[in-house]
Amino acid sequence: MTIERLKEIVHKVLPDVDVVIGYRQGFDALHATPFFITKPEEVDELIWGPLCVHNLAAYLPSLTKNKKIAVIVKGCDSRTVNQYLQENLINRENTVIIGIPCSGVISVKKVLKGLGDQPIEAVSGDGDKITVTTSQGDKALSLSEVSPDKCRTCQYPTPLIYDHLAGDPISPDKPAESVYDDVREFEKLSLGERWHYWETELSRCIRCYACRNACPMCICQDKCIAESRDPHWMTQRLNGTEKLMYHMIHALHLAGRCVECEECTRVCPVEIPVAKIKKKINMEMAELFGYKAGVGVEDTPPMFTFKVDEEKIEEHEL
Amino acid sequence: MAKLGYLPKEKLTALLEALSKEQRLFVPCQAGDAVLFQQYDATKTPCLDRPATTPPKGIIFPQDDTLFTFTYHKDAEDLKKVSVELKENLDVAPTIIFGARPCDAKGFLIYDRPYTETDTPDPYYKKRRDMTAIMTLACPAPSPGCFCTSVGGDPADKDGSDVLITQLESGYLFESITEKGETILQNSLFEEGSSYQEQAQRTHEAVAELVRKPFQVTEELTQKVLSLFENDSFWEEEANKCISCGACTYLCPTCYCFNITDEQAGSSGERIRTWDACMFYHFTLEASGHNPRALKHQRLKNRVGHKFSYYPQKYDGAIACCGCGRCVRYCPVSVDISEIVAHAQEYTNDHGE
Amino acid sequence: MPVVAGKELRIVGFLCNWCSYGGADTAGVSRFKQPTDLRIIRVPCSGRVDPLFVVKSLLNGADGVLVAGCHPNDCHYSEGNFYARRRLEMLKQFLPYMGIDAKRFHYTWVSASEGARWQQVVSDFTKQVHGLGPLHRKEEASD
Amino acid sequence: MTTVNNPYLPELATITKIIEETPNIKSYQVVFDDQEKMGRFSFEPGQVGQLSVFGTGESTFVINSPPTRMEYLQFSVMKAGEVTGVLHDLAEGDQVGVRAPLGNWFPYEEMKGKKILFIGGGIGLAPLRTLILFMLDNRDDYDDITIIYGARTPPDLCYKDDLKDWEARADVNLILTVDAEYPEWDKRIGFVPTVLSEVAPSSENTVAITCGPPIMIKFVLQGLAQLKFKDEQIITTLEKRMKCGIGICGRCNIGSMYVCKDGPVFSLAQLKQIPPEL
Repeated sequence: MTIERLKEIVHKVLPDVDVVIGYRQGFDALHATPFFITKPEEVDELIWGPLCVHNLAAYLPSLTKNKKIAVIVKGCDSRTVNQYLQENLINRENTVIIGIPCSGVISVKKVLKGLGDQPIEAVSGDGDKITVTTSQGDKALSLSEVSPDKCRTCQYPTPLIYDHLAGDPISPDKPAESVYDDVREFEKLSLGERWHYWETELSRCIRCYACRNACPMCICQDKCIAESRDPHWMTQRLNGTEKLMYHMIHALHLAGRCVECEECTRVCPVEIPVAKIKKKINMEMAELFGYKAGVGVEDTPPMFTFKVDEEKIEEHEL
Repeated sequence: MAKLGYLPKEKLTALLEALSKEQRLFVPCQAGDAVLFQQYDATKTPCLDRPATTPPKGIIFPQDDTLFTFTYHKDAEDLKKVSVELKENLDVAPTIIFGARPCDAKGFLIYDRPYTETDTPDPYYKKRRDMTAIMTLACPAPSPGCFCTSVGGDPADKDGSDVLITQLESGYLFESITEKGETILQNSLFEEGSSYQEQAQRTHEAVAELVRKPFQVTEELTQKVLSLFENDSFWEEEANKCISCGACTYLCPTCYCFNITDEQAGSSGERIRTWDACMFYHFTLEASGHNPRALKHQRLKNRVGHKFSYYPQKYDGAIACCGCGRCVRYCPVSVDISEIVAHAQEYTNDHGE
Repeated sequence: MPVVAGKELRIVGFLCNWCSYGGADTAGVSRFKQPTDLRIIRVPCSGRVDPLFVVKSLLNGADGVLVAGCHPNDCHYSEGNFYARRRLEMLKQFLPYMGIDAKRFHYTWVSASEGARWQQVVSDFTKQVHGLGPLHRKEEASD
Repeated sequence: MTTVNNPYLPELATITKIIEETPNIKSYQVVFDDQEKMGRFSFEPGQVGQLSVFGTGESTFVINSPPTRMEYLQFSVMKAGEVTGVLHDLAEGDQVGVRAPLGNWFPYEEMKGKKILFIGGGIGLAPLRTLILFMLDNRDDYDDITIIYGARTPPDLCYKDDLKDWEARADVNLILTVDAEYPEWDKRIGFVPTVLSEVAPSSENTVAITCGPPIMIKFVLQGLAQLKFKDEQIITTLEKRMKCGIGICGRCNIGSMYVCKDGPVFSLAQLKQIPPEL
């Protein structure tokens, strides 16, 4: 059992670190929540399963400066750690990475949508199915039905970097060439349709900055130009222009850095597919520079470097 | 005497049509996978099954609002001489909010104390508030994370509403609570409703049973939260997973803090008021670089403290939380304010503070 | 400055100080005829051009944006334009995804001596943007 | 048409005089454009106002001219952020917006008949100035007046004309100090708290009013305690980031108290009642 193995590792690691970051049950049976473990007796509360959706690696930059942190990462989350190391944003000496091979998590939103947003009394998982109990009774949902988009094209079920691995490695079983199929599909729409799509989606934005603050790579959030008056990039207005501008800032600042954890989409309270914006740029990075963020520790993000002769960039004619 | 009206389900659209002709009508509508209060017209899809993702507070207290405009004029005689002209912006139209939940309506009561019941009432808020009627839908079921009964609310609470609507099997019972509400119920679409009152009452009681009750407001709560003010380790522990975004405050029906900024283009511009969030680092950042709430646990402490200690201290024990549960439900990392309050109570009980 | 109604569009040009601004100057000194839609912003290097400059221009009134810098290998700061090339190419491919025509944005290299080339670039780009017409931006979306 | 009593709408005013107090502090004398409103305007010593530069924003400053001299309102501005930076670029004759008076004031009625000890540092003399001038205009109401004022260097001392006046007056005891030796400086050298201990004024029947940088306040409060001042005898003013100025927007609160409305003037006894979040 992964959870037993995981608890064993945490017990072993805990004496040497200030905190172990894992998951525990949140306010209801459907919600897990990040769990900061400092005492051995707390380890029992640790949980692991398809409800453990958060990218816990995102806590590392602010903590590893002066504390020693152990963090539980899924395969997708592990790209965050690699990217931090590429950009020198964490202190590896102060970081213990507990990897968990993961066969997929759920989208809390999709589950709730399937259940008409009722409070969830119990959740039980069984292979590729979860059964959710509400005051109205039980409902079984297939995992594939309620999995977040990122799991559907997952290439890294096993963490790419770890100090301890809780469980046996899992091989990817999704075709690598279809990762960006949704982007290609979207690009079949006309320019006008795309503009209208984003205008509609982004019109719901309330500028709460959950997508920014949950983003592991948005590392300058306290100094974000979306709020700064000096420089004065944006107004505090809530109109379409400013909403689009904010999301363009977010996307462009992540060019070649987005590790595709899709936390931005997961946390958006008004259900904007925020990660879909970045995915296009990620596809470009793969096609233009053969680069995927957070895959190798020794890689250099493509916007941080150049080639004198770029193989894939051609002069544009007018 | 309250007026009771019954409306069969199939006549709901007709009612919304009728109401939207007389004034601006805001109804929770499906928008993508979210439910947002939108101005009603025939193209909208009303959604009453679940509480709106965002509260209706923006209808009375817009997320961005122009306080006044300013224009710089150059003197034709002396080009160096510039004068400025100000124009107040206070256009407000009569409005109905349809399908708010009781917690949403209560949010405005919490706004009212600092915004209208003071020696410097806020004219923008007050004018919109006066011109808005709130038709509240009693909750047909609780939502994930909500806890209204812990803070003195109820899924069928009438406080703050002009009309209370109860969803019944084949229709809705409308009950007027104020004069504004009575006027609305004069519409000829309504049938006599008194025979449905008992059925509505039973529904209310059944739903109230289902609401979780993570804590109980006591007289000492205010003092208990306050007594933890200097207990950094308590707040650090509560805040360690918080990511300091503004989702909780922007989705909160009672969070009323704001920012004022000037936005200018060319020779004219506007002074605007926008929602702001005490969870943001820059919120209290001073020009000198000093920040009295530089750390996220200090900010979370302020948010919880404001609702459960500072506000009640100022306003006769009233709690500035309506228990709608949005901050819990939509928090990216499931920070649960009700759990924090419960912890604060436990902690002070255990440590005798 | 007001746009000449029906005749002009708003095109913003970010020109590097060392090459393209010089190129535009050469074109001016040589009295080469150019369209008047372009508003030039001089930047120290094309590497200074944050792709967000382009985005902000397009979202706030520009119908087209032109970025010009030194030819590759000729950058005054050795490598600024190499970085610019990567960033601007990324942007060029990204804009249409958001519904903005990639033809509204062009980046190219013009040296200080290439007055004629500058004339060509400005004329062709202006023509291209005119072909698209004003950028349709629906303000105050659905609030 | 404007709503009567819209607390967010500034009064248009014109800068009639700019005084360069120190290398980075300027004082602005402003007069409302509406003369009738200027005639009706009144405030209490210690109250603040919001100065607007339209297009940039607002910032809070104490009205440091006294209510007994109403030809103009004076604000002193240290260049620090966005609004103060733009204010420093303005010239005499330029228009600004003023929202005033806001906040509470010094309890000058309760101070009648008492000895008054002012302790100020740097621009912290601004809120004290309004009260000092007010007291000098009502000189008979108060017993001895002592002013201890310091700055980093002599050029950093504010209100140099006032200082000259006060120095010349027999009914004011002015003690000036700077942090370190400076050419042609023949007065005291040393930090304000040190000078306070040297001067050692009696706490009997005395009210101490202090304002200055936080670190100075900290040691001044310790010094006053050693001189047996009780918390009720010590008054200070707080500064916070403010926006609305009427106790709503949530920026300047310390616990349930809003500095913009419930302050900025507090006795140390009051401050000890509120949570420490400065």
